[in-house]
Amino acid sequence: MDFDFSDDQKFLKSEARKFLGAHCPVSAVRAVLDRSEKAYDQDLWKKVTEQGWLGAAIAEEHGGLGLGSVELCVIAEELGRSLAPIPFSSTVYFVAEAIKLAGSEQQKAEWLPRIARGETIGCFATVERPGVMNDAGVQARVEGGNLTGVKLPVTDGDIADIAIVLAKSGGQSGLYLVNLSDSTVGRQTLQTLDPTRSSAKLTFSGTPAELLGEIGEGLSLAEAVMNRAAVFLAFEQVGGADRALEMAKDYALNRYAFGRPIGSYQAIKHKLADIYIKNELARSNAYYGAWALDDGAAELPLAAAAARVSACDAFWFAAKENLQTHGGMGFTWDVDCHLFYRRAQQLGLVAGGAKAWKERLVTQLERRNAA
Amino acid sequence: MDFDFSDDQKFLKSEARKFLGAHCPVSAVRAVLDRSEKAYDQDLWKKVTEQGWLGAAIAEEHGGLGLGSVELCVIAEELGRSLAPIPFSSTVYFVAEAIKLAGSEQQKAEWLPRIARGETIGCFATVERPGVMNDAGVQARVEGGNLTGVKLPVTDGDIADIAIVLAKSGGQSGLYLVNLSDSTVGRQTLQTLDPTRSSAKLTFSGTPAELLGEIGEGLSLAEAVMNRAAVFLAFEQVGGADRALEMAKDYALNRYAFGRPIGSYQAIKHKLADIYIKNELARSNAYYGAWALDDGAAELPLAAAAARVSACDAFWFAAKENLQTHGGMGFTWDVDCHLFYRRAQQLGLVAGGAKAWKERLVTQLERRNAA
Amino acid sequence: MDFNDTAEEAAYRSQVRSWLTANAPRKSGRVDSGLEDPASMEEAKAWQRKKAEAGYACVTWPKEWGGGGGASWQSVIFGQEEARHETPGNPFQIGLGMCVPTVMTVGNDADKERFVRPAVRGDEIWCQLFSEPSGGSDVAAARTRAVRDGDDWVINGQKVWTSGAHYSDFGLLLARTDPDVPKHKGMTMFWINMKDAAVEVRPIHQMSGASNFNEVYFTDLRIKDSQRVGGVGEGWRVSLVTLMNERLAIGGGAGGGHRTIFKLAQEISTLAGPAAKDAGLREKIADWFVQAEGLKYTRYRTLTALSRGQVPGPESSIGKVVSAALMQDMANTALELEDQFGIISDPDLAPLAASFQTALLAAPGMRIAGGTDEILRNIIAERVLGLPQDVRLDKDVAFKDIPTGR
Amino acid sequence: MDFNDTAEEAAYRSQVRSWLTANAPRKSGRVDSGLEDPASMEEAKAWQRKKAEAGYACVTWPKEWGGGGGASWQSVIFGQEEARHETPGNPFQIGLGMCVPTVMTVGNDADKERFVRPAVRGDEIWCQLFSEPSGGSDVAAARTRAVRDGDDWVINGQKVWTSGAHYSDFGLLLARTDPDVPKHKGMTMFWINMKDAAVEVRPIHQMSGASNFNEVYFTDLRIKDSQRVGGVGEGWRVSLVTLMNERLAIGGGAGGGHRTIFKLAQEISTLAGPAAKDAGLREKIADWFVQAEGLKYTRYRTLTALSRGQVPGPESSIGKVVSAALMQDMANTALELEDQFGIISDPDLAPLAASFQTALLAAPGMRIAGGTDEILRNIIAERVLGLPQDVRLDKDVAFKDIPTGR
Repeated sequence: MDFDFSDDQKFLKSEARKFLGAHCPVSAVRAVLDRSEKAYDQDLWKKVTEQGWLGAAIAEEHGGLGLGSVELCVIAEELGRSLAPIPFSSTVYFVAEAIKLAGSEQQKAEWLPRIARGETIGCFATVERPGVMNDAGVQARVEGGNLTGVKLPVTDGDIADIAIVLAKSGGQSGLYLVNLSDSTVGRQTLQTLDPTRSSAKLTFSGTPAELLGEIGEGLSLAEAVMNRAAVFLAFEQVGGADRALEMAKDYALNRYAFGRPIGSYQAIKHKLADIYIKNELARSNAYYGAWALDDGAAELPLAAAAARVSACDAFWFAAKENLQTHGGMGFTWDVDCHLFYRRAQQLGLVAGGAKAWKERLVTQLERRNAA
Repeated sequence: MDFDFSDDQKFLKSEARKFLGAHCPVSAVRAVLDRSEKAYDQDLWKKVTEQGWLGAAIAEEHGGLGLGSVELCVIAEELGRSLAPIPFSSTVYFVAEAIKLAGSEQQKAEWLPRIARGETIGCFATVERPGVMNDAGVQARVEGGNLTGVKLPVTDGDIADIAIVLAKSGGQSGLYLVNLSDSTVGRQTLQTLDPTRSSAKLTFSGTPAELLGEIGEGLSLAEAVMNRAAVFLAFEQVGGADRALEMAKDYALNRYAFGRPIGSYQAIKHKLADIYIKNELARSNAYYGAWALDDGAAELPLAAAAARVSACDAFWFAAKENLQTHGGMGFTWDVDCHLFYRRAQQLGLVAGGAKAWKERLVTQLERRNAA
Repeated sequence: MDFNDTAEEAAYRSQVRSWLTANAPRKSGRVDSGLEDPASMEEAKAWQRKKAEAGYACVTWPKEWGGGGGASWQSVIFGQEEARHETPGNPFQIGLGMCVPTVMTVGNDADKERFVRPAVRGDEIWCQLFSEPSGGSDVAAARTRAVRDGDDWVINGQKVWTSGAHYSDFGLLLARTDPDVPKHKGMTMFWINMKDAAVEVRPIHQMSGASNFNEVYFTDLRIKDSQRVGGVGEGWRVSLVTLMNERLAIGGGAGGGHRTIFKLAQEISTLAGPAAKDAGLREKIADWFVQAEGLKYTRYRTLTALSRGQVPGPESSIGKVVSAALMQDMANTALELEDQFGIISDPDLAPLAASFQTALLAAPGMRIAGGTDEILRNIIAERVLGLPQDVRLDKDVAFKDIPTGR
Repeated sequence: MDFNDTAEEAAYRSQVRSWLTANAPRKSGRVDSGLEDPASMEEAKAWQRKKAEAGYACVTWPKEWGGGGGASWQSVIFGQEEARHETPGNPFQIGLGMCVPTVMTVGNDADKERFVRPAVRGDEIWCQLFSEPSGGSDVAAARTRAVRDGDDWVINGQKVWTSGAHYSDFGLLLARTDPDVPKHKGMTMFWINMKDAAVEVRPIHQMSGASNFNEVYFTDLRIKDSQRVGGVGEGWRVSLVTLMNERLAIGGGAGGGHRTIFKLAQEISTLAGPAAKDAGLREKIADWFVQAEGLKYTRYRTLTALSRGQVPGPESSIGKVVSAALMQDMANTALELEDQFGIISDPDLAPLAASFQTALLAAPGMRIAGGTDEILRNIIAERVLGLPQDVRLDKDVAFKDIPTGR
């Protein structure tokens, strides 16, 4: 048994941290936050591409590095720490994973190399209205190979080249690959809680759409993709939560009140201990998810749900209590706490909220208990 | 507007506190705890009878003092503080209230004076199995005026003279008044979490039973009785929670660790502040319940549910965190913390658990919002 | 225990109602949410003047100072009735609730004569200049220096978290006059003219996008010694008078949130069915309801005490602790229900005009401004429960020698 | 990241499995739950002896002292495999986990020779005598006095919360030898014979009904100076050796609770329907599950570190904080589900043999024994996160002058 990263993975992690420390300082995140015309950090995207990270978990035959899912998790954790303002999750965790999972050989050969080379940004478009993704919520229709409907919110929908869209044809759900450069596609950038990750409303009016996987499997494929994305996102969340804890700790050590550092007061010490506890539990659950994903284990749906529930809880708690630890400065625009507070919500909602994942988790548990 | 006790009520409260301080010290509660043959404190019961408290809210024509519900709430709070080990709640909040609510003039005239005089101990027997009280859970049957079935747990069932029993006749539920001295009644004392309040399993084998109220109204009457009892119990819970907070505070002021009173550490200070907050919220909700009860207001079901939910939360939290504040001593038999911990469960379950009351509360809210 | 009025109360209430019906304007905007908004400020001032002329502005204050000369219970009733109308924003709260009462208690006769009446009439607005960047929760850590120069004082330094500084005419300023004595002993209180050129007000940009607070900088601000409020070195004691008055300002509550989330739940599905039938959400709604109702009835108890002429104690600190956490929790839960859609904060697209997204961004400030959760729990523990202060390393040393970590 | 064994690990595991299948007894009772139970104690000792003879008792300890002379990973594997069998209670944990390692690290050669082997073989049981009534969480507040008398020490005082004192042969005792120096400097460590007539053991009656702990009284207990473990005045430093070893004892978890409450939920109705379908309960189950699983995988990470020969740090303190609160919360929720019936604690009547009622009464002890929630959070904050200690008033004064409130 070996429940830790390997030496190679640890090396990758430390290199990734160095790289992002150099190329993704908080000022880069703020640049995207403060400039509404800047949807993402194109320089960073280019550099990340050069690192080969986009293709870390794509096979060599498709132009990737051919590493495992665990290596992608390692990268995800560091991207989460640095709040990287790039369309990595949409493109890699959702779209590349969907194509790897359900794409034909031809679709893989067409799209995975482009993704690995950083030429194609992807987005994943499933929902149309408030509430969980479910059959009744899918109004988008494909007829004669053409898609009509509206999807929102679509993370990175305003900058993506392709979308994977959940739609129905003949009453059956399917995932569809759509080229967004088509003139029938309308895009409207959305105002969201986390402007460092862009989001859009996409309108399709008879847009050519190509089936990914089988018709009738759209919802279950979307869920399978979300299970995979949930594990990677959990690492981003753990990375963000760890960084929030470090911020809180640094502030608590250096801020004095009543003649002593606030970090010497139990109210702050125990708050930070509680953040640490949640972060460690989330990390351990994420590790298990990484193993299940990499191993192709049957436990993936349960492990992914556990990783996500734990990570959503940890990052939200760390982000809000880091802010609280900073007192008045914490809720100003100029101090970075709110970047983590916003990102905690973005990551906590992008693959669906924790409440729905708890229900998925318990459903899996019931199946396991019954087996 | 006047949202406080009147001067007369405050005088009653301070007299009640003095009386119970003299006649119900913790040693009296421990005597019932430690001696399994002692189901309640008979001396205290006699003295409480002499105070007239059993008939506080019973009309003068029925031998009571003819005071209002608010006065009974005042007494309840003090009984809760002192953990009085007597069948007061069963006899007064449940049985006397049930008879006042649904009894015929004859039934009132027969039983209320006996209750007021302390001659008759009552108990309220509704459930037979784990889970909420509902129609499917009522297996007890009345045929030809005779009751057959089993009820457990019945608080004070081992010492009561009469029971009000929820049973069915011809498929319809009703409340029945049963004289427990009948030879067809079997009683078995139960082992419970709070031995300072006795509880029994009652077995009826063709026991004569007299209808209270209308047939078909059994469940709704039982709920109406529980609404009334919930308000009185909330005051007992607030009284207990306040006493638990005082214990914690006294200990925190006098116990030293690392050279200073533990009450100077924020972990303890903030814990106690949180207890205080919950207690004050519970008190305010209980006050509103008392007003609704006394005023006969239509809001009673909502106000009672709010009072109960808030009081259950407060007493449980105060009891467990008082114990925690005491450290190692807290979980020994000889220190009194566990008496409050036990009573918090007893009061929290005797009229049904908080979970069910939350559902009742929200159902009432929906009705109000719809109106 | 009675929600009904006595005959005397009913008579007063009816008189107030008629007056309000005849005189209350419709609110057209909120002064305290924006930076500069002359129109709504004028509206607010006009309403205050009208109330002052009718004796409803400061109901319990003496008539000779522009108040209503009434009883506490009348003030409570007027407050209840006014809350039933849409009235303009209230930029006078800090002045009339904290600063001017301090002048009335501690100030000299000339100051009382000069300031009370215009403040009651709404002609002049005050702000409170206590908090500083290095101090945070520790008001007594003020470093803004006031140095004596003949009959003047020269002031340099910075205040922060000052509500309404940009529209205030006067400010109550706590400054350090002697750094060589322990911190609580070397401060003095002054009033200053906020329009002086040596005073610079800069809005603080909050994470929510709003700017409810300011930084205020003083560069060689020269004031007269007659602007001193209380004795030299008495600043801390004077500030306690101000802060004690703060308690009396009974804020509104977080009630009604359960109604909003119910509305949301009726439009939304969970994996198991309609959200309004979801037992998990229903339990939370019950929990929030008993907290909000508990606060509401706790305020009624405080109002009862006030109307009996009693002074409410620090127990009213529980309001903000409970309601701020409740607001944050409810907003987060609502966003979880909205699921992926929850990230959208555009009021034209998000359910209920994005009210939960707005609440999520405002909640952190609620948990901090006006005393953090942690400070308020200290206050409850120490002043209500009588637990000892934490160990203080800053009490018996000269202010300049207190560790600051810099 | 791999749950599978390497070839070497697999070989060792298979060898262990065969041995266990051939040798592991069926557990017939639990020694540590009762007071005196000679039969199950004999069974425990027999099992320990058998393991010692096969090199499985203290897998990583040198063979010359009765250990297995193996690697950390072998110890981990043996532990995992042993846990799959029903083995007797383990009264040796404190001795082999804490006391004897202290003797091995700090003690003299004669003591090592005398004590290690019999302890490994289960012939002699040890207890740890650190905590005192006035000390609680503060081990360095020990008041039990050891006074030098020629070549002897005479001991008077009282210890408390001593697990297994009633069946122990020897105890590791922390005593105050100099009350005139600061608290951490005036203590000395000794080993004592628990069967000495001057030692009186009294069981502590817990609220749960059990007596897992004892009070231990010393009345003129006379011991030799050769029973000193470490130098005079070195007691605190020696105790840190003992307590550091405590961390290595990796406890079991609170896993599986969700299964039990699921079972309960299948038998019970809420007002809205079957409890197993109640979204509120399901959310709680998910929360508990991720906590229990998180702890389980955190232990795996610790085991991985151990099996790589690393020493796990204070981060393992999170286990008890999480699982004790989880146990209390789950028990309370289960009782709420049982509703009125929940008060019944008779295992013959209450659902699932009253396991939730039992847990409710045991949980408070879990949150306190072995370090309260509060102390463990201090440890995490200080030793893991590096936050400063709280202000200490007891460090630089003579022990006898430290405030105690008496």
